[in-house]
Amino acid sequence: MELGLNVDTSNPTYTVIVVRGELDVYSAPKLREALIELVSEGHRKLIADLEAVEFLDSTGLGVLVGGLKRLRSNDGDLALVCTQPRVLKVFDITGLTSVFRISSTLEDAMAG
Amino acid sequence: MELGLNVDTSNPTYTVIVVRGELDVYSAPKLREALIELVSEGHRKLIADLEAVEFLDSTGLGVLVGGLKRLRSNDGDLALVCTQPRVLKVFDITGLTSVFRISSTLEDAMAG
Amino acid sequence: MVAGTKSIELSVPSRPEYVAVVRLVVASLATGKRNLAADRIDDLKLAVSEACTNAIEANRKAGLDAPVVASCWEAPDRLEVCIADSGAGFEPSALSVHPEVTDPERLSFERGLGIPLIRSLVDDLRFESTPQGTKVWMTMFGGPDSGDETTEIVRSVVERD
Amino acid sequence: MVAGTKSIELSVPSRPEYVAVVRLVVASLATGKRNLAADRIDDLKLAVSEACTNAIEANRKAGLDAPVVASCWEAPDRLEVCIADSGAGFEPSALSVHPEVTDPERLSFERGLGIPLIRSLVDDLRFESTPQGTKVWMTMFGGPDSGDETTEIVRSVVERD
Ligand SMILES: Nc1ncnc2c1ncn2[C@@H]1O[C@H](COP(=O)(O)OP(=O)(O)O)[C@@H](O)[C@H]1O
Ligand SMILES: Nc1ncnc2c1ncn2[C@@H]1O[C@H](COP(=O)(O)OP(=O)(O)O)[C@@H](O)[C@H]1O
Repeated sequence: MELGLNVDTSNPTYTVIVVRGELDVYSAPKLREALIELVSEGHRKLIADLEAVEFLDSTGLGVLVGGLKRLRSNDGDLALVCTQPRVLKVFDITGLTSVFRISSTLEDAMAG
Repeated sequence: MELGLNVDTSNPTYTVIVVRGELDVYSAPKLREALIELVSEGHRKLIADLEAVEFLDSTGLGVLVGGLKRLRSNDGDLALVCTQPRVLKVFDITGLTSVFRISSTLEDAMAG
Repeated sequence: MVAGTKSIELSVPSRPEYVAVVRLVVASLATGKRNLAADRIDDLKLAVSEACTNAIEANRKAGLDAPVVASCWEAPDRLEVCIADSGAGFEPSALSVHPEVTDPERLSFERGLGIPLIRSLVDDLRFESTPQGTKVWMTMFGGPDSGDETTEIVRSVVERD
Repeated sequence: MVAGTKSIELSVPSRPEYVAVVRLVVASLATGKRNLAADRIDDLKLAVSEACTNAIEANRKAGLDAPVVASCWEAPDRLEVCIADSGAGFEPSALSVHPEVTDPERLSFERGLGIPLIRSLVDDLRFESTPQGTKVWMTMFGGPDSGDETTEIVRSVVERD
């Protein structure tokens, strides 16, 4: 039920935010605040690692889209790492697969 | 939610019944039927392995007590394998720790 | 209107932290009682989450302390879930249509994804919306488990020695 | 009589397969909302299971198709769970006392363990029983989580951009 967020700034180019748990109307605001904070701190190349996300609904999607918009309007980007079929399905149905850059591994995301 | 029951008759003396899942008013009747069948088939030295039991309430306990009575009145016995604190606690509170022979391993149960 | 009989009814406060428990209950019922595949249960959980999120928002916008009520209805060939609120209602057919998914404009849609998602996830979707509240009916087809042992088990419990 | 405000209410058919979902809901609420230790949550699950089993049996004995209703009441210092049925009621104080746990007679008690178990598991136990039904009130003490972010989160959800 709890959302876990871990920020990894060890890579000089990419800032990675690892999201764990359920991303819904209860927990999504925490992710949004975290993304806003990262942008305001100057991070521009963000990667959200969704591999440990157990549930994602449209409120969670909305926060990711909001983060992407905020970053793109600051010459940045938000890429995703995700291989879970049930999470990918939500991006698929909503047509957001074509909006986000979605990679299978963190390495691929950083290479892209 | 489902109860799993596996009967192992490979030992010449002891018949082992491995119980998995939740043992409550919904699932306990299945265990009772299994115990009755084993007794009617002539098994007398039974060991119920409760290590994979996720939940046990008084209806489950009642079935174990019923099995024990049935076996003892047939010169048999029902021993238990259990190390889980939350399951042991239920035997403790109800005073059934002193009624059953409870071992930590299957080997101990067979040695006893 | 409804094909089945009501099994579970769950009433929760109109607060975001209670959506998870509604998902949990519906998923537990679907898992235990139906032969729905795991991915269809995920679909139902997601649809329920969307409908509950909207119901909570509708109650709060109306300034009401009313609960959100989830009920499950079971019939031999289907499971129906109804999510009900006491909000001001809306006209589902009047919802704006999204730009094509290939349209770059898509990016401006942080909201409005819920109902299209529900529609593509469940087998049937119906709205009953009035100014006194909204009911969202979601149906998943799929029969009950083949071996229906319920009756026997109940008997043996009631007659336990 | 009750110190808290009602949060969740769950109504299930009087059938054995629904006891698990009541345990699930109460455990989920206790886990998410309270700083109850894991073993106290197990205690509460067990107590709820016992009370639900009795409630189902009471409804069935009375020949009623009535549901069992579980409600959760939250106060700053406690969580109360009420399990209600519409059965014929009973006199809790008249329950026969068990033989000492060291007594070999103990073995004859396949039944009658439920209420003594509940009593030793919860912090407070009260019965309201009439010929029209029984309510079993079980209380666990333990405050809510320290950082109560609920209000903030609700605000940010309602105002989401
Ligand atoms: N239960 C409801 N009561 C009132 N209005 C609703 C309800 N469900 C949906 N709506 C309306 O339909 C709109 C679209 O809903 P939806 O597709 O879920 O997207 P979102 O909730 O992100 O706006 C909502 O913004 C709201 O105006
Ligand atoms: N909700 C209830 N309604 C009516 N009678 C009840 C209820 N709960 C308990 N009882 C009565 O109290 C007795 C003892 O209950 P309990 O200690 O749980 O053991 P058991 O259910 O195994 O008999 C029951 O047999 C029943 O007669």
